Amino acid sequence: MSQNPQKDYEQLRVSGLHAFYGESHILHGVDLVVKRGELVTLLGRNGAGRSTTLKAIMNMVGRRTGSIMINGEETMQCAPHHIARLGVGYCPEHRGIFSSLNVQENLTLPPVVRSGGMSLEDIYNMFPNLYERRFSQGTKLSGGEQQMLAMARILRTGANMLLLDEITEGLAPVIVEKLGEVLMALKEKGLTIILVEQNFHFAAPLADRHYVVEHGQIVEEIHADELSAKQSVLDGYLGV
Amino acid sequence: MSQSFNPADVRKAIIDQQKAQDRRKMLLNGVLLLLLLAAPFAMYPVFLMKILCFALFAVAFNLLFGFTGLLSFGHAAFLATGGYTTGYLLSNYSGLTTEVGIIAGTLVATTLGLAFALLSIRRQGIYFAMVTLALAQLVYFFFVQSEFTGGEDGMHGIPRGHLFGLIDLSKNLNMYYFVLAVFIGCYLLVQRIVSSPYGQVLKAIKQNEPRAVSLGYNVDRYKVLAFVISAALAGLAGSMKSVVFQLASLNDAHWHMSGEVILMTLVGGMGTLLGPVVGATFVVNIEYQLSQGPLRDWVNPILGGIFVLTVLAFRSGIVGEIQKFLRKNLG
Amino acid sequence: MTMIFGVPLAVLSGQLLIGFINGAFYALLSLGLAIIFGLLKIINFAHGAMYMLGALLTVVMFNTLGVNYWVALFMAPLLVGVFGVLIEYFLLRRIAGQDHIYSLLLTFGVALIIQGVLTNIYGVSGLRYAMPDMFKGGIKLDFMFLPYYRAWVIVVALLVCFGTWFMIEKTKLGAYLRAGTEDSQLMQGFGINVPLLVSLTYGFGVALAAFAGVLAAPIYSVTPGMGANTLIVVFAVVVIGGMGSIGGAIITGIMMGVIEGLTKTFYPPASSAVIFLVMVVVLMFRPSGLFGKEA
Amino acid sequence: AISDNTVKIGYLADMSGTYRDLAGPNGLKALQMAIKDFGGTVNGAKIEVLSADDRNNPDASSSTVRRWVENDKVDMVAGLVASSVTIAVSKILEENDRLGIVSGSAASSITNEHCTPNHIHYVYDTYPLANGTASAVVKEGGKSWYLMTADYAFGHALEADVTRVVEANGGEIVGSVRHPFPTQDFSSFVLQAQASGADVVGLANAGSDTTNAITTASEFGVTQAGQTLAALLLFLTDVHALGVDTAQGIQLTTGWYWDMNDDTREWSDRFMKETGVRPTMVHAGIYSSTLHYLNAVAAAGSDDAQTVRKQMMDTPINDMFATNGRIREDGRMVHDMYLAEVKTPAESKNEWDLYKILRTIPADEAYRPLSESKCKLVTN
Amino acid sequence: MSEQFVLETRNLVKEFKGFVAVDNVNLQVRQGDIHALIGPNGAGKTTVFNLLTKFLSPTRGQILYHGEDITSLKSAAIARKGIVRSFQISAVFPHMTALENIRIALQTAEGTSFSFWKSGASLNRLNQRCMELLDSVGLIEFANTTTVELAYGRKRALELATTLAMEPKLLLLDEPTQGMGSEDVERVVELVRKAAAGRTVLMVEHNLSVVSKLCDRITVLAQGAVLTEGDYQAVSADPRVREVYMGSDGSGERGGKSPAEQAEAAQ
Ligand SMILES: Nc1ncnc2c1ncn2[C@@H]1O[C@H](COP(=O)(O)OP(=O)(O)OP(=O)(O)O)[C@@H](O)[C@H]1O
Ligand SMILES: Nc1ncnc2c1ncn2[C@@H]1O[C@H](COP(=O)(O)OP(=O)(O)OP(=O)(O)O)[C@@H](O)[C@H]1O
Ligand SMILES: [Mg+2]
Ligand SMILES: [Mg+2]
Repeated sequence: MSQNPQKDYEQLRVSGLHAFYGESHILHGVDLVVKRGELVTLLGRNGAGRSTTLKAIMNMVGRRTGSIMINGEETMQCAPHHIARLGVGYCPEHRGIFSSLNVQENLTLPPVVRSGGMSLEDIYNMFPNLYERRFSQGTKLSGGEQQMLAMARILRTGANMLLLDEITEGLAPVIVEKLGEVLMALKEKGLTIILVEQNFHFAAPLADRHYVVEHGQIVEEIHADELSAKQSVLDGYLGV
Repeated sequence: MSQSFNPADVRKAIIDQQKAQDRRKMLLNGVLLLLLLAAPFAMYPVFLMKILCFALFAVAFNLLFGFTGLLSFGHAAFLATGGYTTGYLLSNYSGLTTEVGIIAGTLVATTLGLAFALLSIRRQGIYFAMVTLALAQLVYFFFVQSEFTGGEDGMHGIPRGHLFGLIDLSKNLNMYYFVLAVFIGCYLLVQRIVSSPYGQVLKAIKQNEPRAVSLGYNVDRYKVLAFVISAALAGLAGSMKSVVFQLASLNDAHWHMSGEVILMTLVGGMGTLLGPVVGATFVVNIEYQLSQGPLRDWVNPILGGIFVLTVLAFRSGIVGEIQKFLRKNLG
Repeated sequence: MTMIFGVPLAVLSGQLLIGFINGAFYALLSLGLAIIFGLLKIINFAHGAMYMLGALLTVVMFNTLGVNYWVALFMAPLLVGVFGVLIEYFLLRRIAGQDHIYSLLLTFGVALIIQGVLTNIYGVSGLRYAMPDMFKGGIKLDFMFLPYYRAWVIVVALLVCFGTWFMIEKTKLGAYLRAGTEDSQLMQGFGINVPLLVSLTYGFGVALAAFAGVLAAPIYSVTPGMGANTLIVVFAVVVIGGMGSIGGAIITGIMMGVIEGLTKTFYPPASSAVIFLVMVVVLMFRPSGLFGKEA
Repeated sequence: AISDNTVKIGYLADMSGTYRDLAGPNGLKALQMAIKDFGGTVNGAKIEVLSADDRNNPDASSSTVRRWVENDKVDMVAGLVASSVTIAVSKILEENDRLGIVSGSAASSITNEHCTPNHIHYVYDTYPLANGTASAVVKEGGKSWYLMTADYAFGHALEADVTRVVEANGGEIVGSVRHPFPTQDFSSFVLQAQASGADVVGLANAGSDTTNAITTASEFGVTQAGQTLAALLLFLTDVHALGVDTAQGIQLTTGWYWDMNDDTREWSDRFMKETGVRPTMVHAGIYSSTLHYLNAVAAAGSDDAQTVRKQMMDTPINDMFATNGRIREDGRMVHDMYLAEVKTPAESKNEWDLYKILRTIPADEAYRPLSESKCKLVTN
Repeated sequence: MSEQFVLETRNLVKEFKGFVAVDNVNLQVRQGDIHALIGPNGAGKTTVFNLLTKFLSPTRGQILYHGEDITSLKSAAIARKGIVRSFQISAVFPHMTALENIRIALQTAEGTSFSFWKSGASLNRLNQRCMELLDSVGLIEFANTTTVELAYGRKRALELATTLAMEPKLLLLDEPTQGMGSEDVERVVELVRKAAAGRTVLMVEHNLSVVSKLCDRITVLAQGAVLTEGDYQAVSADPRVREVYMGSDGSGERGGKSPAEQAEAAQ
C-alpha cells in the first residue's frame, strides 16, 4: 500500500478511553490513531473489548471517559447521531437489518451525511443479489446477503470513516472473498476503515496496521510490513 | 482439561454455601412467624386477615409471573370465583362446614384456571396477558349477569360457620389463626414448588424457552400446571376472603383487581418469595391509611404516584432492592 | 317490511351505519395506541386519560377562554401532544428497553394521577359542551335520522386514520420510525435523532387520542373518568388487529364497531363482552392477531 | 347516657369515584354544617367526626367500619352511597348494634329485603322515583313506553317498578332494551327506541349512562320527533352537567330541590358559600338527618343505637328538607316527594336554575307501602 | 437398506409463501458419522435443522429416524427420542449457574420434572454427573458461576455439555464455532470429537478447517437442494462446490492459521 500525502491527516485519535456497561469496566484506557485512507484492524480474543471500542467511538456504551477526536474535533459530549453526521459509518456486530423494512428501504434508510457517497445504482452493481431481492423483507435474506446489505447501506451515506465489526462472521468463503474485494475498492477510493475481525486470514492482506486488544487495552501495534516478523508474538496474543 | 479443582470440593463448597443461606432464611422466617402469631394482639385482626388474603393472592400471582414469566392480567377472575363459590355454598347449604366451602371454592377456581390455561398458554408475551384479560372480562360479565352473585349489590351475610364443625370462626381470633395457618401452608408450598425439580424447569422455561424445548421439555404442560396451581391459590385467597368479610363483591372480579395484584407483586419485588407478601401488606395498608386520612380525596392520584415511583426508582421492589443492597454491601 | 332475524331491514341498516361510525371512533383511538406500541413498544395505559384530556380541554377552553370547536380541534391535540412529549421525556424515557410491563404500569400510574387530580377539580358528573351550531340537526335517510355531527365524525376520523397510515407505512419518516423501534441505538448511529423521534411519536399518538376526545366532547358526557372504560375496549381492538399493526388497528376498529353495533341489536346485554369474546376466538386461531406479524 | 361522653359520627362515602358528586366531600361539609348549627355539643358531650373514602368497595368499607365501630367507638355512620357498600356496612352495624343513616343509596332493597334494625334510609329510593315520574307521565297521555334499562340488578329493579306503575295506570310497555353498564354510546339504543314508535322513552339507568343517553337522544332529535323522555333516576348534578339546552322538558321525581322556598334557599346559599355548588337532595338529606339524629340523642340523653332510633322514629320530621317526614319501622324515612320538569333555556335564569316543581307527591303515596314489604322488621 | 442410516429425509420440502427454501432434500446420515452440512448462505441449512427438530413443519416429505417415520412428532418428543440440537446463537439459561444448566438437562431422564412437591435437594444426586460433564468441557471451576458472567466461548462449551447431558444419540450442531477466536475453535473441535464417540453428529459449519478435521461425510446444499455429497477430498475437489461455496482459493480458511497449518488442513 503506497503512502500517499493525504494520509497524514489524522482522522481519529482515541486516547485514554475507558468504557463501562453498568458496573462492569470493559475498556481500560485505549489509545489509537487512524490516519485518513488507512485500513486498520483490531485483533484480539473473544471478549477483549474490540466491539466495545467501536461502540464507544459511536457513543453507544453505558459510560465513557477519556478522549475521542474525530477530524480533530472532541466528541465525548456528542450524541450518537451527531457522531454519524461527522462522516462515521458503523456496521454493527450482528448486522442490524430491520425486519419491518424491505431491502431497498433498509438500504436507503441511513441519511446521507456527506456528499460523495455511492448511488443506489452503484451499489446494486456492486451487489447484484441485493438488486434481485430488493423488495423482500430485510431479515428474510440469507446471512450473507444481510451482511452485504449492512455494508452497502453505509456506503450510500458518504461516510468517509467506516467502523466494521466482524463482517465475515457466518459467511461462506466465496462471499468472504467478495467482501475482501469490496474493501480493497473502498480503500482505493480513500476511505478510512477500522475493521474488527476474527478472521485474520481475511484481514491480513487488506490492512495497513493491526492493533491487538487485550483486556480492554491496546497491547501491540503491528504494521503490515512487520507481520511476518511478529507472527509469533501475534500468535501468542491470539492463542493460536 | 484443567484438574486444579476437585469436583467433590467444589460440590461441598456449594452445599455449604446453600446451608448458610438456608440458615439465614430459617432465622428470618422464624422471626416473621412469631410476629404473625402475636400480631392480632397488637393490630385489628380483620385487617390482618385482609392483608393475609391479599398476600396469598399476590404470592399465587407471583408464582406465575415472577417464577414462570407469564403475565396474567386476569387473576381477578380466580379470586372472585373462589369467593363467590364459597359464599354461595356456605350461604345456601347450612350443613356445610366452612372448610368444605373453602375447598369447593378453590376447586372451582382451579377448574376455571385449567380452562384459562388451555385457552391461553400458547400465546406469547403481551398476547398472553391480553387473552387472560379477555377471559377474565367474560367471567366478570357472567358474574354481573348472574342472580346468585347479587349483581352490583354483592353477596352479603356469608356465615363464617365452624371449622370442621368444631371451631367457631365467628370469633376473630379463631378466624385469624385459621387464615394464618392456611397462608403459611401455601407460602411454604410455593417455597417448595420454586425449589422443587419442577421449579427448576419453570426457571429454565422463563429464562430460555426454546432451549427448554430442545432439551425435551413439553413447556406448555409445565406452564399449564403453573397456571393451574396459581389459579388454585388465588381462588383459595378469594374463598377465605369471602369468609373473613362475610361478603363477596364485583370489585374482586374487576380488571382493576388484576392490576392491583400486579402492583402488589411489583412493589414488593417480583420473583422473590417474600416480595408479594411485603407488597400486599404495603398496598393494603397505604390504601387504608389514605382513605381514612386528610388525603382521602387523593387516594387514586397518590396510588398512581406510587406506581410511577416504583417503576422509575425501585424496579426490583422493596424486597428486591433490599436484597440488592445487602448483596452489594455484604458481598 | 323485510325482516332479518326478526329485525326490520331498515333498522338493521341504521345499526350498521351507527356501528360503522363508532368503528371509525375506535379506529382513531386504537390507531394511536397501535402506533405507540408498534413503534415504541410502550403499552400506553394512559391512552384513555389522553382521550379524556382532549375532551375536557375542549370544554374547559370553551368555558374559560371561549375557544370554539374548530380551534379546539387543533389546539387540544396539540396541547395533549406536548404533554405527551413531556411525559415521554421525563418518565417513559427512563424505562426504555425494560420489559413491557413497566411501561404499562408507569402509564397506568400516570393515568391515575391525571384522572384523580381532574376528578378533584371538575367532579364526576360531567361538563356541559353544546353541539356547535353548524352541526345541529341531521339528514333524514330512508332508514334513519343521521345527525350531521355523526357524518362529520366518520369523514374526519377516516381521513385522519388514512393520513396517519400513509405517513407511517409509505414515507421516509415512517421508515425511520419503524426501524428506530427495532434498534434505536443503531438508528442513532446512522445519524438520526432517535430520542426526539420517540418523543414526537408518543406525542403524536396521544394527540390522536385527544383528537378523538375533541370529537367526543359534543356527543358524550365529558367526565374525568370517561377514558377509563374505553381504554380496555380499545386495547382489545388493538390486540385483535395485531399489536403494532397500523392498518390492522384501523380495519379492526371499524370491524369491531360494526360487530358491537350488531350485538346491540340482536343481544344488547352482551355488547360490552362481545369484543373480548372476539379477541379470545381470534387469538385462538391467529396467535398474533388478525394483522400481526409473528413475534 | 352518652358513651365515653362523645358522640362519634363516621362519614363514609365515595370521595374519588363515580358517585363522588352525589355525596362525596360536599356531603361531609353538609354534615359539619349540621353539627355546627346544632351547637357543637350534645348535652355537654363532644361531637366528633371521622371520615373515609369508601372506594366503592364493600370489603374496604367493611374493614373501615369494623374498625370505627370496634376501635374508635363510632356511634353513627352517615353518608353511604354504593348499595353494595351500604348493605355490607349495615350488616356490621347490626352485628355491633350501632346506627347507620343512609343518604346516598338508591336501592329500595335497603329497607326491604336488606333491612336491619340498625339503619335508616333517609332521602329517596328508586320506588318513589319510578313511581312518581311514571304515573305522572302516563297520566299526561304517555301511554306506550320504551325502556332503556341498565343491565344490572339496580336497573332491573327500576324496570320492574316502572312496568308495574305504567301498566297500573293503563299504559303499556311496547319494548325495552337492556344495555351494558356502563355504556358510552347510546346511538344504537336510541335508534331502536325511535323505531319502536313509543310515546315515551324511559331511562331506567343512572349516572353517566343516563346523561349519555339523554345527550344522544337530543342529538338524534328524539323529542323533536314527538317522543317524550322520562328519566327515572336523575340528580341535580346530572341535569347541571347536561345543561337545560339538552335536558329541557325532561320530567323527573326528586326528594328535594334547593329553590323551593325561603328555607331551602337560605340553607343552600350557606351551602354554596362553603362548596361553590348548589346542594343535591342527598346533601340536604345528610344535613337534615344529622340534625334529626343529634336532636334525638339530646332528647333521649343517650347515644345507644336502639334508644336513638326509637326517638328518631317517634319524632316527625319537618324541616327545610322534609315535609311530613317520618321514619317507619322498616327504617324508611318517608316524606313528600316532588315531580319536577327541567326548565327550558328561556325559563332558566342561571346555571343552577334548573327545575320547576310540577306537583307534590304526598309521603304516603310516594313510597312502597309497608304491606308489600319483605322486611323482617315488618309484621303484616 | 435404510437400516444403516440413523437419520434419513425423503424428498423434504419447505416453502415460505412460494419461496422454496428446502427443495427435495434426501439426506442420509450413517450411524457413528460426523456428518457436515455446508453450503452458501441461504442454502437452507438452518432450515433443514429446524425441520429435523420440528421448529418448522415440512411442507412435504418425510423424516425417518432409525427407519421410523418421525415427521409428525413434536419438538419435545423428538428431543426425547435422542435427537438434540444446539443453536446458532448460544442458548443457555442465563440466570442459572453452570451446574444448574446441566442439571436441567439431566432432569429430563429423572421423571420428576412435574413433581412440584418434591424438595429441591432431591436433585442433588445429579450433581456428581453434572460435575463430570462440566469437567469434560473444562468448566469445573465455573460450576457455581451464573451463566451470564461466562465468556462467550465458555457459554458455547456449557451449551455443548448441556446437550451431551441429554445422552443424545444424534447430535445436531448449528455452526458450533461461529464467532469464536481460534483458541476456542480448537477447544470446540476437541469437544465435538470427544462427544462424537459412540454417537452420530450432524453439523452445519462454515469453517472449513473444522469440517476438514472432523467430518467423515459432507453434504453440500445450494439453493435448497443437495449439490453433492462425499468426503472432504471429494467435495472440495468438485468445481461446482468451489464455484458456489469455497471461492477461488478453495481453502475457505479462517482463524489465523499459519501457512504451514493451512497446507496441512488442505490435504
Ligand atoms: N451490553 C453489555 N453489557 C455488559 N457487558 C457487556 C455488554 N456487551 C459486552 N459486554 C462485555 O464486555 C466485554 C467486551 O466485549 P466486546 O463485545 O467488546 O468483545 P469483543 O472483543 O468484540 O469480542 P467478541 O469476539 O465476543 O465480539 C465482554 O466481557 C462482554 O461480556
Ligand atoms: N421464516 C422464513 N420466511 C421466509 N423465508 C425464509 C424464512 N426462513 C428462512 N428463509 C429463507 O430460506 C432460505 C434458507 O435460509 P437458511 O436460514 O436455512 O439458510 P442457511 O443455509 O442456514 O444460511 P446461513 O449460512 O446464512 O445460516 C433463505 O433464503 C432465507 O431467506
Ligand atoms: Mg465483538
Ligand atoms: Mg444458518
